[in-house]
Amino acid sequence: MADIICPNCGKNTPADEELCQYCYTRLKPSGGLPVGGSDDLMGLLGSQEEGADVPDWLRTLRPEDQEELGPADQAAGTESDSAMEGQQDETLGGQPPAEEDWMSRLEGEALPDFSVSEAPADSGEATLPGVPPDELAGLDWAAETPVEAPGPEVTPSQGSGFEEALDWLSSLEKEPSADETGAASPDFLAPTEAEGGQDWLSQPPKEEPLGEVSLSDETIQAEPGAAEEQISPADELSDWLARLGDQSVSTYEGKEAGAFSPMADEAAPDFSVQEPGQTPAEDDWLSSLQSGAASGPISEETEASSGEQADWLSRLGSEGFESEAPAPLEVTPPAESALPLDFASESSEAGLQPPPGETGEEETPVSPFTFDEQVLGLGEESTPADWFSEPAQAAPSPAAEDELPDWLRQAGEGESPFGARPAQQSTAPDWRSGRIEAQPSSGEPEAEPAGETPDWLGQLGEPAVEPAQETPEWLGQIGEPAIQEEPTPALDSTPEEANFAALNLDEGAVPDWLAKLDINAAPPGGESGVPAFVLDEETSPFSPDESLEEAAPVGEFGQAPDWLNQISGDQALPPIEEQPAPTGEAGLAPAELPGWLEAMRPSEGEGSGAIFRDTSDSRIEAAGLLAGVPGILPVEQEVIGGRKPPVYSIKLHVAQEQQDRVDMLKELLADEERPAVLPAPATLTTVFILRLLILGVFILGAIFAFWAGVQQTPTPGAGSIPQEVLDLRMVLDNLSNGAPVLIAFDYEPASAPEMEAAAMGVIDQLLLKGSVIRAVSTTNSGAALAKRMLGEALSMPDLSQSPPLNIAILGYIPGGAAGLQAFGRDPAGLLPYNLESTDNSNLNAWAEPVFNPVKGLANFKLVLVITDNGDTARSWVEQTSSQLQSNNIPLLMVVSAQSEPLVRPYYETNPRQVAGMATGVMGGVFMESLNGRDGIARRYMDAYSLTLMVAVLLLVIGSLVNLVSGQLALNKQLKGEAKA
Amino acid sequence: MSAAELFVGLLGLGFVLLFAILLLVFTALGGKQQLRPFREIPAFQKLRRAVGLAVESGTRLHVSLGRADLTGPDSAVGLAGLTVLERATRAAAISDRPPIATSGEGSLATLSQESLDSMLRSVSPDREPDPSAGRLTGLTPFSYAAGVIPVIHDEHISTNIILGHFGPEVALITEAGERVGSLTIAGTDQVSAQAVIYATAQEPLVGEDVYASGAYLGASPAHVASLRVQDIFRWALIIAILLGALARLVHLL
Amino acid sequence: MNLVDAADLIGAIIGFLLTVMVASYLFGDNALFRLAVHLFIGVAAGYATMIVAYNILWYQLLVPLLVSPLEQVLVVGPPLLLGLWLLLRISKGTARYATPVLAFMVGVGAAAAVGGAVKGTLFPQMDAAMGGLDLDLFGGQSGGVMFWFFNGLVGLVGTVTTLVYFHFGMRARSGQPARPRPWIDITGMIGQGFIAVTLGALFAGVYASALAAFVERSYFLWNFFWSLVGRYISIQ
Amino acid sequence: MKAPLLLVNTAIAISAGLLVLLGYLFPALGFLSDALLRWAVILAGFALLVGMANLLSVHIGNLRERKKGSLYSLVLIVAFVAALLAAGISTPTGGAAMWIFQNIQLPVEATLMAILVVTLAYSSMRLLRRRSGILPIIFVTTAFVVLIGLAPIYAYGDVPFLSSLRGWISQVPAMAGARGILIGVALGTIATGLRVLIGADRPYGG
Repeated sequence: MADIICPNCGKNTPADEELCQYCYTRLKPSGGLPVGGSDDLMGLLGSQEEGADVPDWLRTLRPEDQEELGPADQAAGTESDSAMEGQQDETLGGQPPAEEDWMSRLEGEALPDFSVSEAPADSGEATLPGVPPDELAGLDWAAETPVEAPGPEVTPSQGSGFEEALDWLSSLEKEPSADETGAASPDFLAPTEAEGGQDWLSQPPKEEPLGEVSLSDETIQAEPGAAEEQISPADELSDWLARLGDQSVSTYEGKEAGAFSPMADEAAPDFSVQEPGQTPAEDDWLSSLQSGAASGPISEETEASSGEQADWLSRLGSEGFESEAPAPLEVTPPAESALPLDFASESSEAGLQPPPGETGEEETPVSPFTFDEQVLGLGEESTPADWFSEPAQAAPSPAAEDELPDWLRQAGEGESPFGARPAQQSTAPDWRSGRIEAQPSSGEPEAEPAGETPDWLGQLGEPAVEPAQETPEWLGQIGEPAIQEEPTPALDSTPEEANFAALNLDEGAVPDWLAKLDINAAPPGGESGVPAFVLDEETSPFSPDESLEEAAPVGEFGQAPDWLNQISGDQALPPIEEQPAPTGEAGLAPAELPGWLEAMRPSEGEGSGAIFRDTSDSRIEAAGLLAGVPGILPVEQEVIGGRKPPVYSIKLHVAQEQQDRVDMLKELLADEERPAVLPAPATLTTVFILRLLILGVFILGAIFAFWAGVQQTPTPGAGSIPQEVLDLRMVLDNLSNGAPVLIAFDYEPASAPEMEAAAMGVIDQLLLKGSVIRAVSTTNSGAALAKRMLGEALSMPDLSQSPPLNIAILGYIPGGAAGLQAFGRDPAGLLPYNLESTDNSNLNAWAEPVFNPVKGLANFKLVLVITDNGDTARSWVEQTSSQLQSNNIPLLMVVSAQSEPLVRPYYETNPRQVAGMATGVMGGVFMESLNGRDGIARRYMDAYSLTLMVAVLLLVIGSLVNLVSGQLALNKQLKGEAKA
Repeated sequence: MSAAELFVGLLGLGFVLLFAILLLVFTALGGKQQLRPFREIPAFQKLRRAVGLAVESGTRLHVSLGRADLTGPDSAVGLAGLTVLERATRAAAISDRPPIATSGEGSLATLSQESLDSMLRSVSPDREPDPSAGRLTGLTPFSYAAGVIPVIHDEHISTNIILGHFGPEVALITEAGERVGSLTIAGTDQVSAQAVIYATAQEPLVGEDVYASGAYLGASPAHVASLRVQDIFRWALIIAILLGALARLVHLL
Repeated sequence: MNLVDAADLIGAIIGFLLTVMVASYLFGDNALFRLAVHLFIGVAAGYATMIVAYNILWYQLLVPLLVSPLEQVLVVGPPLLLGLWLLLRISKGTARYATPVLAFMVGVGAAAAVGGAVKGTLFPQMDAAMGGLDLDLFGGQSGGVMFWFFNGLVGLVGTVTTLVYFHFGMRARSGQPARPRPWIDITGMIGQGFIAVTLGALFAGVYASALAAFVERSYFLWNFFWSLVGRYISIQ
Repeated sequence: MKAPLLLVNTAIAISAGLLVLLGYLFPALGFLSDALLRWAVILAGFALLVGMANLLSVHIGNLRERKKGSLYSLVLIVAFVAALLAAGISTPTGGAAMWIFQNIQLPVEATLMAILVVTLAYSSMRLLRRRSGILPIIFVTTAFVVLIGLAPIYAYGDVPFLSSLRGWISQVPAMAGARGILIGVALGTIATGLRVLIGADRPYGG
């Protein structure tokens, strides 16, 4: 006979003791319900089975189950499958017939599931790589047994005065068989019948899929403690499923795969029981799930988001079909079969992130467990601090106590069902306890106000004012049938009310995370649960409380008896020594903490969980549901202080000054919209007129000069000819006839008028001397400009009739100064050809006997640069002067007026780098006068000199006007500033 | 090679080597050099302000790089213009209208595209290179200037930075800038064009100031160092000129 | 009227129209100006491209390879390959791979700039500045030797003060705003005066060049007008 | 990829630059730089083609996207092709090329230069309003003196004093200032060039 573990001090106490020998915590509720043997239960079940309110499909369930066994057995074969079979054998071994009767149904029901779930071959491997399935099963039970052991002892000692609980209990007990579940429905889920009594019945299948996963994964988490908590998620599964179906929090699934197992496990048999009749009822339970997903009982919301549920379910269905689902298990089994695949792979990766493909809707039903798992099993197993830190904060107590989860403490009170909960929880193999959980969870969708909190929790909110009366809905129903009416307002209550209820509840019994779920629950809508989940991920330590609240009624009354004892009797005895494991440090502080899990750990005091904790109060609740639970605060305080968001007055008090500023701002904004006055046009007009005037004056001057005719201005006398022009002329005079001359036409077409006027006299002289001309240019247009100027020069008198001269246009010297230097080194190599060539005879520009390509620039007797650019002139000087001077070759320049000051220094140097130069139009006039031949320069000179005078007058007048007006404006400005 | 050529060559080599060594030394001392103040050049002060204003107002900066031939002696001023383009692009890259560069020479246009692309990529790597951001508007001086005029009129230009090798045609660009009411900051290496810029641009850069753009816009310690070295050599040259003139005078007296 | 005369007449008409269209820019940016300018840009670019094709691609690369491939392949091959490599800049995707060629061009250009500045500008200009007072260089210019000496002195002062003006450094005293040394400031102001004179003289030169172009264009328009009148009268 | 490429580019720029610089300073070492200079000259021509491709791509893009002023882009492209064909068929100095040059390019460029007469006159007149101080006055006065001395007075003839004054200004003070500016520009040029030759400036990217 196993001892009872004191939930408060965690020590063993003989089962017959009512108080803990060490801490005197009440272990048994006085007048506990004798849930002694399975006979009683079976009797109850039997009596219930005759209930008239059993749905027809439930009546037909049993034979179907029997039939299902066949195919299920055939389907067995995979590891997980055989593991389950082994488990069944062990479970059923030595069961009394009556018990075997319904238990066999459970097992039988499980088979089809596994026949489906075997589809993923890796599920077994994932469970525990390299371990035979039988061992796996053995391991499962070994892990659970220690806590299962006390089960039988506890069950007789159920809460006092629970005659009414009988039918509730019976409903729980009946639940294993679907028809009994049906019988139970009117009992404490009466309120939900408004939405169809069968809806919740159809929920167990919802949990079914997870059952597939459970077995394999449960083997991984060989910690009963985990199994206990996993019960709680199962409770809320139905509504979380829906929410997480929308919000695929894939990141957690990998991490929590291992811990889902118990959850999933529990549902397996149940599903198969209801499957046949369930298949048509899919939509119903989905819609009921939806109501949970809609975070409120409001029917519109339920309808609103029901579509989504149907979607992911249909997808699941389709996938399920792919995975060899047996015929009888039509829609849902496939969904199940899809899940083990995911979980198996996840668990095999020890929580590695599953591939994206697994995070889709097909995993939606799993997602909630993902959440639960993170919160519970896994958190407990690998990161004890995670969920133990919370109780520790709530009640600074001895280490052993700290490590004790809340539910253990509360169970330790032995109050009503809770006294037995620890044993109960643990004794119940996850898949069974979860299976039974389906019942309260089935009520959730209708009763849960905020889509997170089960209705019975929501209703706890009201009585919560008095901790002693804090009783979950189902307890209230047990207590007095009148309370059964309570859910109704809860159903109709707005989410706010629901939250409030949850808040109250949270004070005493409801775990913080639950309250947070409520608080964070968005307004009714499909995703309302999302923030809540996010929140809870942060505060995983609280989830054990959740498991406590929800799993308690379920696991305890549902599963404790009979067949569990068989298990404990058969196999679980040896591991009894491991009993401390769930509560002891040994089991709670595993050193090997995966990195990904470490990352999940909420930092101390982090997350909103801290908000809902009050560490200031360390008193322990003396009575009631939470008896023995430390840190319980009066509801009102918490509600006002911690939960309810502060209410601000929406009435805005505006001071007169503020009002004035607002008015000013309004005026400014209004001004912004008014079109601004544009002063620009006036200015533009002035500019336009001024430009027009200037242009008109110049045009008139030029026209007048042209009209008056040339020679109006006397040609400058010889005495006024500048020295540089005289030097230039002297160099030309010294040039021998027919001498090779290099001419650079380095000006832009824009300067052609000036440069042609300036250089025509020089070119004329060169042509008259019959020079051998080679024309180059450092500008693209140079060749054309050379052609143009030489053509005009050749059209002058005395040249047009002369024999064709030796003129070659070599073209363009690219590369600026570098090109000039290269040309200076090897002109024949850089520009070897004549652009003017008509045939091969004159293609080579250096074929003349006067040229020796090797000599480079020394081939020429004169270099003339015609340029409008000071830099180009400088480049020519810099790049060629050394060669030219060393060969006594004169460099002449014809430059524009703008570049004269820049070229003059080269003329002024000693020795002169530039032998002579002519500048601009007047330079051309001087040359023409020296040549005695009028040309373009002389033609332009009159207009040029007249427009120059016009320009000077405009410059003087305009400058004076602007100077005076500028000064006046400046004075005005200064005066204005002085006044200011 | 004559003795005079060798002497001039050695003198030039020594000058260049000394300049380079000092440049390296002052560049190495970059941090300290940054602290020392420089003569105020209003054009650069306005330029810094204009870049920020252009980003805020969602208008463009236009950098006109001129028509310097990269392989010629005027390439230096082209490189100075590229430095300004780089600084302006870095500052205005976050704007939805990044700067636009126009040039009148093929190799310079190519470099301006490279500079723009690399700058914009450094700010937003996924940005596609935009060939029209660094465009060649013409191949002759006046066709280049004429091609810039529509850019100034059509591209929402708020500031024109005209920095490169220009001739008198620069007057067409500054005139266009004034017509659209944008700020025109101009500088070139051609003295005759500097005269035009002085008369037509709002903020002219005269002579050597053009080459100081990098230092004044905080391009790199090397730019600051080069100003220091220029100052050192400036005084060395002044002393050399005065002593040389005196020597020639005394020699004759 | 023969073909040449017709071509000349058409050319003259086009030149007249283009002159008027471009001149219209004085009254503001307009479509006629833009049309003429874009036509001009296209023509100039096309002509320049063909010049480059003739002088570089054809005469300096292809013709040598065609005439004497074996001798020229080593001379012309590398620049041809570099040139083709540079053409990668044309495509957005391959533009970055042409940067080595750009680096080569920039390096050569920088060297040309440094070498040209040292040997072509710095030394000659310094020599000219030093020679301002060299009485040996007096060649009997008008004004006599004193005036010549005065000019040399002015030139020397102008050159030096202009150089001083461009001094960038300033004196920084702790707690006081940085300011140039007073004597540098004053010298620099004198230099600014010389710079203003230089720029004024150069501006006048540019203006004279523009004026020459204006006169030429006016003369063209004047002749075109009277040639049309003459043709009209002759037709009558 | 980027860093090594930048390193290679810098090495190329520095080595090529140093060789050319040595050839500049010592004509006897010209053989070092001649080949590189010729390559650079040819590459400058290829760069012009690259720039041309950019010019065309911008305007073709305008046409494709039907941007404002795409008609002008069309005109530009047609003119480009016409000039290219004309100069290609009849050499750059052939009849067709010269006809286009003389009747389109030269008139437009000359007119653009001519309108500077008005633009510069307007700007110089406003200079004294836009800028305060003595320098603008010196600038305008110098321009006035030089202009009036550039040519004889219409219908009157040469005024020796004015031409002499203009000659003196442009030969003495203007040349002195120009010399100072040129030396300063040379210093700036050397600094800029050396920044490239020591690898401090890398405008070629990589």
